[in-house]
Amino acid sequence: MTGLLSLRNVSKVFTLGQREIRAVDDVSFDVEEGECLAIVGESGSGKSTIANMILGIYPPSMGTIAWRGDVLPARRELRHRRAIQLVQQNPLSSLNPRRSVGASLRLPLDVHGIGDRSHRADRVGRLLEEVGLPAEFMNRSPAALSGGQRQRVAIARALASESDLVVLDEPTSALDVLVQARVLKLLAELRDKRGLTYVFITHDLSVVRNIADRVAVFEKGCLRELGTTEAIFANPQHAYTRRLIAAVPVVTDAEVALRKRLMENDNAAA
Amino acid sequence: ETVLRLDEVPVGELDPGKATDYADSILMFNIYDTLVIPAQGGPGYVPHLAESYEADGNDFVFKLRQDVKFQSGNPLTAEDVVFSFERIKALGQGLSFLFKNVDGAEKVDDTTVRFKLSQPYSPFVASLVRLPIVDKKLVMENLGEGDGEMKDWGQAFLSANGAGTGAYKVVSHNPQEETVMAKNADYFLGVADAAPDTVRFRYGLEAATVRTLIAQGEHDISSQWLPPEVLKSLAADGAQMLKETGGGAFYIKMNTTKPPLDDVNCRLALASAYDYASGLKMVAVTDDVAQGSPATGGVPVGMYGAKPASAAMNRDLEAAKQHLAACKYKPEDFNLEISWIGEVPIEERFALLMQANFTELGIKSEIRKLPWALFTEQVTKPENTPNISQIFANAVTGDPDTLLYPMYHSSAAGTWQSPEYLKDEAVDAALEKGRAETSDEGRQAAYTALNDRLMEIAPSIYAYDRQSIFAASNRVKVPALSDPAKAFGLDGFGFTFRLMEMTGE
Amino acid sequence: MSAPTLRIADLGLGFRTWAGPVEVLHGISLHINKGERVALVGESGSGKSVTARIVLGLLQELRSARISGTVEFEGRDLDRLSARERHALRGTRMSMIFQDPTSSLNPVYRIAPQFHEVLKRADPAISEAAARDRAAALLSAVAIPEPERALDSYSFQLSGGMNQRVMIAMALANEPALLIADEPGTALDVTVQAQTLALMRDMVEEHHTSVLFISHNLGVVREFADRVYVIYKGRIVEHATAEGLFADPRHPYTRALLSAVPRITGGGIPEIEDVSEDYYQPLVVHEGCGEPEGVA
Amino acid sequence: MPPVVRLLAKRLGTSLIVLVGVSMLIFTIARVIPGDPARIALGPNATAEQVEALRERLHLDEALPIQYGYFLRDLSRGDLGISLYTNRPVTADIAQFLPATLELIVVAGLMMILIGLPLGVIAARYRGSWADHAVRIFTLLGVSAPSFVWAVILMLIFAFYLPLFPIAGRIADSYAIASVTGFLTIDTLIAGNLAAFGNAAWHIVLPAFALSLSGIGQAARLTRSNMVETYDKPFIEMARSYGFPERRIARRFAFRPSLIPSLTIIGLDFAAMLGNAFLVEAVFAWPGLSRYGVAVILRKDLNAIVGTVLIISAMFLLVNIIVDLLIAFINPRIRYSQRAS
Amino acid sequence: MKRAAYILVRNPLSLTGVILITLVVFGALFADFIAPFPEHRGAVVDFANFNKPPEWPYLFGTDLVGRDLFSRILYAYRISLLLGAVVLAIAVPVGVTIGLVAGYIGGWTEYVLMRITDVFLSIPPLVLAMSMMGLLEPTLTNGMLAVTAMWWPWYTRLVYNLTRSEKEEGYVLAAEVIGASRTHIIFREILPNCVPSIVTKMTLDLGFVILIASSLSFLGLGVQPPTPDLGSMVADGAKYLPDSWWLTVFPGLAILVAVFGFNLLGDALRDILGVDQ
Ligand SMILES: Nc1ncnc2c1ncn2[C@@H]1O[C@H](COP(=O)(O)OP(=O)(O)OP(=O)(O)O)[C@@H](O)[C@H]1O
Ligand SMILES: Nc1ncnc2c1ncn2[C@@H]1O[C@H](COP(=O)(O)OP(=O)(O)OP(=O)(O)O)[C@@H](O)[C@H]1O
Ligand SMILES: [Mg+2]
Ligand SMILES: [Mg+2]
Repeated sequence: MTGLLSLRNVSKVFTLGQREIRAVDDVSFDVEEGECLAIVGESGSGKSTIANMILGIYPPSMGTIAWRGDVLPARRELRHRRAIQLVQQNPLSSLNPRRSVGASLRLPLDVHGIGDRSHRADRVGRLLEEVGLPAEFMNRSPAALSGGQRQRVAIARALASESDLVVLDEPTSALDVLVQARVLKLLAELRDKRGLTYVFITHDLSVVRNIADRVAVFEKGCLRELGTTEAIFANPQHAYTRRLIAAVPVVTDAEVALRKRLMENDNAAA
Repeated sequence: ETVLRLDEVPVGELDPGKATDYADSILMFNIYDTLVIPAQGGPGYVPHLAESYEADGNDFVFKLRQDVKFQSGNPLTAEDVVFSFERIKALGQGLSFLFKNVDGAEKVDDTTVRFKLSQPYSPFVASLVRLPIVDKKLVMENLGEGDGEMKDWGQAFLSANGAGTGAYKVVSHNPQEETVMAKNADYFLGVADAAPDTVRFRYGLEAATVRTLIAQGEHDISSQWLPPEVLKSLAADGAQMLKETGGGAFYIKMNTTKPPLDDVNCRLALASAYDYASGLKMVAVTDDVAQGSPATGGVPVGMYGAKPASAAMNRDLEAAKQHLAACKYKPEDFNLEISWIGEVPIEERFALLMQANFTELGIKSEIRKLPWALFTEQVTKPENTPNISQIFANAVTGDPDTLLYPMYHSSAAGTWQSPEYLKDEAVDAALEKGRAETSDEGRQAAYTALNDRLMEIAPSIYAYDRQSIFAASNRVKVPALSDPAKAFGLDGFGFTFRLMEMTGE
Repeated sequence: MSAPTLRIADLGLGFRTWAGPVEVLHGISLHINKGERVALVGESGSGKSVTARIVLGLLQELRSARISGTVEFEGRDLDRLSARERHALRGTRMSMIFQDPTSSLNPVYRIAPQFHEVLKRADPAISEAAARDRAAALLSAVAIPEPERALDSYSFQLSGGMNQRVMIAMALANEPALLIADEPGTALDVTVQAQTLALMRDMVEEHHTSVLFISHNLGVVREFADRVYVIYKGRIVEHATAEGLFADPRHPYTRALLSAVPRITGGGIPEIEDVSEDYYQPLVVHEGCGEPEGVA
Repeated sequence: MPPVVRLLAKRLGTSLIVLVGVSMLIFTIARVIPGDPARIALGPNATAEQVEALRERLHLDEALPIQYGYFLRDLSRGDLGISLYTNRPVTADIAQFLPATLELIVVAGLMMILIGLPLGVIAARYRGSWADHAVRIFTLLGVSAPSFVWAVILMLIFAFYLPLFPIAGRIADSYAIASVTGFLTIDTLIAGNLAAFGNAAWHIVLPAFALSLSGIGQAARLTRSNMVETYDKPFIEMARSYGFPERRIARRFAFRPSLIPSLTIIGLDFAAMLGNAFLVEAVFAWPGLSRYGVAVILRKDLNAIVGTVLIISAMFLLVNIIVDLLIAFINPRIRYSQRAS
Repeated sequence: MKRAAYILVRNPLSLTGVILITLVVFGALFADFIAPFPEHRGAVVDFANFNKPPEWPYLFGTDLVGRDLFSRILYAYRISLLLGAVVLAIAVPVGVTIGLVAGYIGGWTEYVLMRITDVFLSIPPLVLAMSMMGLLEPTLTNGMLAVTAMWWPWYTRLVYNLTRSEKEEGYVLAAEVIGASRTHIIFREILPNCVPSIVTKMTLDLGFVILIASSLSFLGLGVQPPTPDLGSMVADGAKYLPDSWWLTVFPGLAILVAVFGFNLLGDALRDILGVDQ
């Protein structure tokens, strides 16, 4: 059975003058309907690049990406657009500086004809409240928001389209823990309620641990390991995975203990 | 070394077969010579390259001087004269129309030439001031590409080089920028020392530029096209005003084929309503210098058939109203189209003056600016020709025929000079008589009759007789343009450089 | 005792907007001693970044901002310094790591010249080549794999984490007395985060740099900071040593924060109210943590 | 082949196509402009037969495509025909007048860049201060009168009341410089005559300044308004927080990202001056192509119109290509765009 | 609306702009009541008082046929502002749209649109206007058409280059990802970010358009005497500098006041249009 979304031998090569950068190198994996697949990996390992290819922002250099069994065309159709949504990593530039927050949020509603016209403003207000922002923020310009507030707007926007798959590129790293908790909860709820599927890109393994079903670990553009969250945290196969987990900053002693255990394993393996 | 600097509108045409404009005329009169030249201080023509000439039936026979050499060193012979004539006829451009009635030129011997005319044509001698004599040998050595025996008739060569006998030689020539000329030391009449050594003849200077240049002592003689206000301020700064009188007039032409001006009463009404005095005031420079003098009729003062200067035209609103009452059109029923030539800004003011004057009669009008090119196009069809057009016309040879025939003869209708489309037998007859008559009295009578008829049927408003005013620095003396006793009766001839004196100031 | 590197007393900030005035900071006070690492944690939008901007003197120029209170740097009141003197401090005595590194780097210049510019603040005569070498060394220190390539890239050609590391390297380059780090770890993967924190710690210890560490990642705070201020909606609500705070969080808001941290041991996302009247309770100051008396 | 060269080659190729389009269009337009070219050329007194003969010689009685065929045939021999206005080959006229105009507008273009852009930078940097207002008034003055009015005013001020600059022409009459390239500044250098070079350069200043005033104004205003936007960007805040000198921030960090509109307009202005400089050329008695172009249009000198317009178009396309490349250079994101179009 | 009022009131310069423009428009609308010599807009000549320097009752002096310049300038505002407004109202939307579409869509669309623009741009305006004259009646409307025809490509080029740069911004990606239509992205996302440049150019162009009227009327297109227009007044007066300076200076200042006002207003407009509600 093929998944909701499947990547087959996908590579992406950037040319930088004479040099070539292989940002993603022959990656294949499936995303199953309804799951939350976390993508973790070091910085520069190609996570955002994969996200951008899934969204069709640029085409893969090699390989194919299929949606429900059909290969996605380079120019996405509107149904694909609605089906797959993105929260970008850089929250500042993803909001149009010359449009109010409300206008940006309303866009997906208008595009996909969600809700009836007269109630869309209310809907926008509710979306803001869902991500923990006051509804009045819809009149603000993005420049007058803090980093975390912008990120929440971006999340609200991705959720607004009621899509099937949401690619979240570092959605909560700019949020404080309370809001993060709230947003994560919201994401989990929506997943249950609407049967959403997430591709969740993050470094925060604590978050991964608590919301992901499966984890894909990337290093230098390659997929190193893919397994259920339980398996990855209980028994990481790849040394790099172990190193990742071992480096997580923690707040409780129980966590310190877990970290220690993994570190010992790693030293033993080495 | 003395340098004379002056300007004119572009372009400077150096080819004698194509020269027409004022700028071209100045070039021709200095670089080339003609068989006759206008007499100084009075009417008529005197032999120049010719020693003498006489009429022989319709024909004219010219005896050439033998001491004349071209600037190239070649001697002047009858062949050169014949060549010059044939060339202008063959090219068929420029002022070649003046020689329409001339069937051919014939070398009788080395120093004698016979021009054969098809009919009696008294303005012929006058026309010869427009036949520059070209150095045949030099031209033949420099023929460019072209079909036939004469190839290009030396057009390529003559458009950039001089080939005349004149007192000045071409040093360099750029038709849009400047022609530089230098004194010809071997000129057959000699050139006075006081005459400028070098002449820089520039094209297309703006009024403000000329004003500044003269004030800074970097320019000597302006063109005649400066607006009166600019001349006024130059005069106030101490510049001298040179003056060239006669030979032309400012005509306001009425389209006689279209209502309402196809009714002579309407035309007369307008002619009486026009405010002649204000018009003259507009072109006044100082108390005693103006770009125009009162007109007395269809023929400028000083020409055959002209009325005396005392008989100036005047506004008469009462008469205008009477004429209008007699007109078959009601003033409220029409809207006159008054055109003016975009390139000649002062015409706008005349358009406004007319508009204001005609409004007093209850006549509505509308002003249209027309670029020259468009104007020449529109006048080719009577229905496109504006009701009223404004024209500065002059006699290119100094003979009234070259002024009046192209304006009023019915065969000449539909050019820029004849937007009246006048078809009047009496006028035609008088014009033809004027050409054919050889005696002064005969011509005088013919043109007097013409003038009377023109006053009667008023195809035009005779706004004023034109005088050209040139602002000049005090470094130069131009007797021909400042002393009536030394003036020539031909436009542009005052710019004969050899007769000018640089004062060295 | 010498004056603290940074002392903020009763700092207030409001913005005038077309919709009316907005109060952002309601008189906060904090200080950082020499060589000390102080964290400022709090809700997103609580006023952390603006505080940093005020310290650097960036908000003062904004016409719509109204600022009250005192900011002292090394005992000198910033308000009393001339613009030129304030300017001289930036990039040399104090520097900042920005929260959104990708938009904080100029998109039309490669990294190398931007780095050169930074290094020139300390050494105006530094040559391009020397600057490049030094930049490459600093970039390797923050674990950028191919420093040469990074130097020749534009910010949009680097990943988010790489840009952040570039910013960190820039901030540390001139060995400032005060480093303001606005969420320096957010875009970094944990291994690099650990590495850079270690690097920052080394630097700070070696040069006695004071750090104002802005973060909401309590794990990082715990591992890095000596002292912590918790800020909620423009008010400081708790002030404690790092140890004291994690062992004994006293303010309801701090407690909520701590319990909201997802645990690597699992257990799901806890259920916590994110707005509550309790969070407005007055400031709690732990023993031994107080603001020094004003000596301006 | 480096990508820039390839891009350039491609753009030049397509420009050729545009040029063919322009040639057809202008060929038609030239015949639509009112007035009978033969009549105008022959002067007011020509007879109907003369006019007819000339029309025939110019193939004016043939169908338009056939006329265009003649034109192409001649063009392939490098022959643009004879100007009816100056009676010289059009190519000779262009060769003579083009360098003068180019020289003038290159200097004017440089002035737009060297004066307009810095003024914009100053205005943006000192936004709201007296300097900003002074720049605003200066730049708006530039658009409140046409360039030739400024030409007259400048001439009166700097050549008449304060005789600092020469009034007219390209060089003082006393210098005789052999024409090699047609560019006097270059020819004087070739001749090794520094005094003449100085004199020629001195002659360019006022007309070029008059011509560039409107461009300076536009460049300055556009630079200012875009820099004001850029000043709000985070990377400027970053530069400030690092204490980069304000002057450097203005000149480098905020300036370059704001350059696109001003550069576009300067490019367009530069090319447009070829056609629009005529009145300024007239005031300063500058024997340039623009003046020639207008004269031939007014006289409906078919060959010369087509020739001049083609040259102007070619120059224009060239400048546009350069601007496009420059913009891609200034904004690397355009250059390195990964996006499929 | 509230925001607009707030921005206007807070910035004294914007307010100055509003006041200047109000004065100009007021002067134009009520010229009949303000002008000391309302009849001087038309067919009047007064050779007793021609070419007079400013002196009572001729505030700005008289022209070469004796008409009061002050009165004529008031009336000239009517036609000049109309001309400016109409030309910009057509040229700007057309040019901007083409530039946006070409810059955003790229590919063949870009190729074709930009080459057409090139053709229009590379034909000198005078030639274009002359050919218009050959084909059309020389009325004011057609004159405006001619100016519009030579004006739009400038906006196209300007916006095209801006768009090429803007489309690389994250917010454009965001909108694409949402599935927003091209129309939306072009007009609602990218366009607002080009507004500063467009508005700035427009406020400057007002002056240029007013002035271009003079070259049009030189060709016989457009405004015909005795109807006053500022461009022709400035241009025609230049011949008489420096002696009859008032002929050029006052109409020039009149243009300056209008352009200055619009420019100040434009800056405010930019802030007002800043954020799309
Ligand atoms: N220019 C401005 N105009 C109006 N309000 C502003 C402006 N800049 C910031 N604010 C408001 O000030 C508050 C504090 O912003 P700040 O950037 O300091 O938050 P923060 O604590 O850094 O949050 P985060 O962790 O999300 O970055 C926010 O509510 C923000 O909306
Ligand atoms: N437009 C581009 N041009 C050239 N190289 C690029 C471009 N975008 C990304 N890269 C390179 O591709 C690699 C992967 O980048 P990517 O943004 O996918 O990393 P990432 O895994 O998202 O990292 P981070 O967690 O830091 O965001 C990096 O080496 C980066 O420099
Ligand atoms: Mg990334
Ligand atoms: Mg922040």
